[in-house]
Amino acid sequence: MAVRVQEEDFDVGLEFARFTEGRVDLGGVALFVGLVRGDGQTVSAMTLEHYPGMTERQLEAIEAEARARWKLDDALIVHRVGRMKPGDRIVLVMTGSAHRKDSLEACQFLIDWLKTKAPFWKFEEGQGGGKWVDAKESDDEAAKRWGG
Amino acid sequence: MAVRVQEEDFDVGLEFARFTEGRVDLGGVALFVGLVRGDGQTVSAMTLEHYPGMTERQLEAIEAEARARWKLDDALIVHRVGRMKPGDRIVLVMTGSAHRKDSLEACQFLIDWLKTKAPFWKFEEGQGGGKWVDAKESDDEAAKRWGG
Amino acid sequence: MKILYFASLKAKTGIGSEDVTPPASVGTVADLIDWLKGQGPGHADAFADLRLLRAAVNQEHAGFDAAIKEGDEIAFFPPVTGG
Amino acid sequence: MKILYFASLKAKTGIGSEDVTPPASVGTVADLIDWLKGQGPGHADAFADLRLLRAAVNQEHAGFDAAIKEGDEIAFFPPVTGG
Repeated sequence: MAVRVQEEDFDVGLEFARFTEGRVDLGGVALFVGLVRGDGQTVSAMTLEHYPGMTERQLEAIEAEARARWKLDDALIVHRVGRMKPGDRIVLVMTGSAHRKDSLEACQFLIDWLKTKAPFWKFEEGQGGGKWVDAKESDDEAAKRWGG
Repeated sequence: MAVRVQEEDFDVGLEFARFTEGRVDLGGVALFVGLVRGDGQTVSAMTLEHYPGMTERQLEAIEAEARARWKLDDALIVHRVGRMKPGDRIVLVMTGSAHRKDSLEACQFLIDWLKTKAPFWKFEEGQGGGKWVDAKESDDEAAKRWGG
Repeated sequence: MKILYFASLKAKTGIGSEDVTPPASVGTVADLIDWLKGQGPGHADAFADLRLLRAAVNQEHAGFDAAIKEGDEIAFFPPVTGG
Repeated sequence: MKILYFASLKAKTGIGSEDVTPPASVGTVADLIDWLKGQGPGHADAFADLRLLRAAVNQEHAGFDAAIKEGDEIAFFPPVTGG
């Protein structure tokens, strides 16, 4: 179980290899990778700001909640902060369980929760300058599924 | 969109890199990796047999079904056949979409469907010899969620 | 007509595939099963418990009432057990 | 009392953090907001629309009725927008 907030990029293959190395108890590993989306015109870059200290506390609380709800053998959250360009990786959630259902549901829960509860704020740069992005209601709806 | 049935192992990092290379339209990529589970005692190895020809047809049909139900920008299914040991990778499902909900739900749908509909049969070797594994009802239940 | 056997069905019949020419009265998968049962003890064993038998006609899952004809590829196997 | 501002709140106040000593009558987050509003035009702007304001007390999400005391770390920010 691990939580990391970092400016550097992460390597999906390397993280997966470390996560599963030498293990024979995992029947399924679910991963979600969030990427910066953009058509190159409306959004040229974005910057993620966070609340250092609170972010780590929140991520650890979220992970503990997932472990309480599902049978997880391991979980990893890596979240980047700082300036990123379209196509860049932002966040990695990885969950491993004996059974695929637990790993998949916990992965979905973690990313929904991350998007709606963790103290990250997105600043988007485009042709007309930059602006702080407003929260979307659809994200709140996704988290409500889990009673959050 | 691609479907592969192969004896060789696959590299999760390489598949992810190829899947996302040069793209800025993907907001989320969901992956599921199925692994051979075993405690080293009851199951020492397993062999997956399949129905060549029908397998590929089924996988392509399943993938088309996922594309019809969710907004997917890309999908990949890699399924191994042959003899595998505990800890080995068996199957990779990867789905990419502008929005995380589509990628996650489609990934879960594909792996549920794969486990219950695709013509794969598992032969397990253990201390007491080998046997063909019987189908589990819980897998059928998982597929029924999707009306399958 | 080409018959394929997979997994435990292959183990019981002892063969992976065979070319057969059933009588003209065999018009469905169920008819074919009845006829194959009489082809030897391995076949009789393979088709003893139909609850655990599944079939495909020309690489599509098919019920036992599915029509079959000369040239078809018919496969028999247990319920799939995934990866 | 340490006050932190994030995202658009930081842009509006023009500062990321400040140490303040509000009067003893300030006992809740709501009291603190009322008091901070009077600290300058940037602060007035930042706290003009409370529907888009969220707060944390000592790194935990908190309602505006949450009690605060000397030594606490109070953060103000818009609703989170994830990664």
